[in-house]
Amino acid sequence: MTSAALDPLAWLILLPMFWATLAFVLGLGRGAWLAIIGIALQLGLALALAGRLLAGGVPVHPVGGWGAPLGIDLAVDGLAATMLLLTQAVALPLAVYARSYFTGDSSERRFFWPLVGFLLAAMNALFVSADLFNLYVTLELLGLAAVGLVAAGGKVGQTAAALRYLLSTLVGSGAYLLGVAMIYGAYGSVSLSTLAPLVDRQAPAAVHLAAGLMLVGLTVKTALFPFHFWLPPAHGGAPAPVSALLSALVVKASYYLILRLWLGILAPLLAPGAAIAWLAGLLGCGAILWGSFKAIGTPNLKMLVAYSTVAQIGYLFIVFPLLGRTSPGDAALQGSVLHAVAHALAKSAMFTAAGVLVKATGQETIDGLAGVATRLPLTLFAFALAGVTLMGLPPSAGFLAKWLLLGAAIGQGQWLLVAVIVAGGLLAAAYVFRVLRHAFLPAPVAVSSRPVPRMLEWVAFGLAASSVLLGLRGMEILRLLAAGGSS
Amino acid sequence: MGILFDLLLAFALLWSAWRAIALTDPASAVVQFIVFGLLMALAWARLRAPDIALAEAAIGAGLTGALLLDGLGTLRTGQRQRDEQHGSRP
Amino acid sequence: MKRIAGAAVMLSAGILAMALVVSMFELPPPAVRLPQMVQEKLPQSGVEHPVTAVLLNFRGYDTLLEVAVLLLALLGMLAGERPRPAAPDRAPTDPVLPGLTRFLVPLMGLTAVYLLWAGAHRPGGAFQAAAVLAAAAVLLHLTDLLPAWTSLRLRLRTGLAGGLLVFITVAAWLLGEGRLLQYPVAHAGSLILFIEVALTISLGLILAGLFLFLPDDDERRR
Amino acid sequence: MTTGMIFAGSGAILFAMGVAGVLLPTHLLRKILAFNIMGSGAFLVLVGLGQRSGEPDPVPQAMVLTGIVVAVAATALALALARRLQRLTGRMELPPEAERD
Repeated sequence: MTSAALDPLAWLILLPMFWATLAFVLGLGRGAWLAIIGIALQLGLALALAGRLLAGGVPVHPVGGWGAPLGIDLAVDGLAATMLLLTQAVALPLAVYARSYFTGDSSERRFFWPLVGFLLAAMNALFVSADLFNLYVTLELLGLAAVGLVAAGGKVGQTAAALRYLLSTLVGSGAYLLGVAMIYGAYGSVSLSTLAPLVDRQAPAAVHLAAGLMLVGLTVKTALFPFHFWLPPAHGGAPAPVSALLSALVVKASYYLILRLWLGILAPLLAPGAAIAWLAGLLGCGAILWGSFKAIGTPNLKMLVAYSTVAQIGYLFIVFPLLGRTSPGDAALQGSVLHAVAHALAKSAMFTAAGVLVKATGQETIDGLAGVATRLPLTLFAFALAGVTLMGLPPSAGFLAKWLLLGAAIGQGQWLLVAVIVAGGLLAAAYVFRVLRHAFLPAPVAVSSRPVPRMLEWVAFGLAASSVLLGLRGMEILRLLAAGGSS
Repeated sequence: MGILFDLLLAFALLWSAWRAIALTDPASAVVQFIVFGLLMALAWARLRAPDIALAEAAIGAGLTGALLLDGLGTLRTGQRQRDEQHGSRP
Repeated sequence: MKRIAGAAVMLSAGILAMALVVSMFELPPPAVRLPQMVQEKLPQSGVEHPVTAVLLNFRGYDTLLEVAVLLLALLGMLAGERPRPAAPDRAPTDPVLPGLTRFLVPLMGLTAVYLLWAGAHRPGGAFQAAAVLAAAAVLLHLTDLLPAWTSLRLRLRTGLAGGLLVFITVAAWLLGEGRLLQYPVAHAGSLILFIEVALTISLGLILAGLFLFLPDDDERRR
Repeated sequence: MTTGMIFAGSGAILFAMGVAGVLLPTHLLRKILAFNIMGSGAFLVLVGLGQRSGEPDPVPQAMVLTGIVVAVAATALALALARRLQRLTGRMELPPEAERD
């Protein structure tokens, strides 16, 4: 039992909670180094867990030693391990970035570190939880942490965005909770492992309703079009490190849960090509077109990046009509998870780069970018590299993801989806080039540029470069994804 | 007998909730909501859940109600301030 | 347009309610019977009251996260709030209320202690006790005996976070012995009580803080 | 018809009313109220449906206790934000969707 003391599964949750609480006790604005060391350790834990999984282990941790259904189980499969690894790997550079980004006694900084710690704890807890009600608590923890980060600016726009975000996320988790309540009523348990053999195609209507409520609630939290209305002001209005965390990771958490339920306990309820799968797919198409359209039109740099997130979330949902048979090797599933990974890296790179540009020019508009190409070439290069991933050009991870998705769509003869996937790439090119074009315009004469810490530029570049280079290591991610079963 | 009481209580719950949501005046809505909270505590007692009844009375109706009333106070002062500003304009 | 949207929302809500109610009445009895399992394992849980056993032992992990949620709400509230100068001490306005409060507050303190102790055997526990403590603090504040909190001193921060820190530390320590939050049967009762005491203080402070940290628009109110 | 089923049914109706209440009115205080009613509805379903045979079930009861605390936390945060908005804009309403373009 001594090995349990070091079980990475439990520590991935305890550690961020611990340093978050400690950072709060240390004082306002303190705890940056604590956080960076903590996240670095978490990255090590996530790697250890992935290693254990690849070695053939099936890590399960019965909390309290009771075991399901009386107790709560934590469990990890390939999908969870991939998300855990992604979360820590993106959070670490963002923490380094944030340390240099917040200067002085800005109000955003005062509770930044505790809020980030709880945010990461919530996500890690969500990825490994195998209990529907416990998942509800993690969802609320995640939602409140994210709202707190958005609200921290204290200005009118941020407060309104935070409130809109809060109300949407609460309605979403409320619907999820009602679904959980109906499931408990139907089967007498909320444990995923206990429920899995009980749910079958002849399930009573209440279970179908519960499934619908849970999926709709999570879709609201993932900001799928047309529930995306809360996302752009919240992500676009927050400080750059917060925007990056929210866009890269937080929306993926509720998406992960949709995928987990869809492939797991709800799978028997969903016939291949079910109407609800097509609804999700069509909304995904809508998201790609609408989000890109808005991104091409907005005058504000960070709003452009936020609308791009609305569009990219669409790709995550295109997968549902293609998920016919849920084998771990399913190309559509691989494509969507790889897209989630690629987007997380690219979007955090874009927001961090945008943060540098806004800080340097003192302007939030795209028109204000003129002359940036000569003054901040590294940052602009980072933005362009991240754009390469979003467009899906080789050799980026985005390319590999789109390739897999396209392959699945063509293989099943879904030409509408093929068309939208291709169009989405072209539209992404349109909004990325819009930024680049303005950046290459000659600078106005009386322009004052503020110095920006080099660290900020390097983090943005590092994230962007890894989003492109990851394409070369895509197979390893897919191997991890397939480890330990798919659901 | 018990069932009849339950049905009456359920009806009262729905009615107070409806009023709390439908009343346009925030102050009366908040009062209705506190009534709703107390009825909820009763419902929990009927469901043989005394722990929740205690928590609902203390946290649900009590604390939330007090927070809402406090929010109402802010609302009032805000409105008064706005009225005064409008009034003082020549 | 707004009217149509409103009608659509009402209609969908009505349909949802109908569908939910109808489907509920068609449910067969559940396949899993957790109450029996709770009864079976109750002697090993360290407490005699089943709800407390579920809350702090069988599903104690939920409670750990929930304490974090509460602290987080306070953080979210404080983040973005501009620091404000300390409010000047006000003279009590009403002579009756403070007198009553002075009498009530110790009584509420006793009630909290009772609720905390009772939780092991019968309804009650840390959350209810904390709520009573918080109510006492709010009462003190409303009667001007306790000023609003203007600054987050180290002592206050420790008090607010202490419950969670104790909970996490116990969880981590127990991990060394077996599983996350796996109480050894012999010490389960005392460990749970220890956590509950720490939680009562911190949760009381946090719940009170949801009030006492509110930006002071009192001067405008009077 | 058991006590559990009566309140589970009421809970479902309360939930639907609450959702409509969050989506429809513009005043934030009323939205927050409606959210609480929505949550109470879900809690009633959780316990009522779980206890439809008449036996008390401590597991959903404990879950609801957790849920109530979470709901209070969310309410407090929402109210604090609503008050901040009131202080900054003078009204306790969300400004019309400010898509800044």
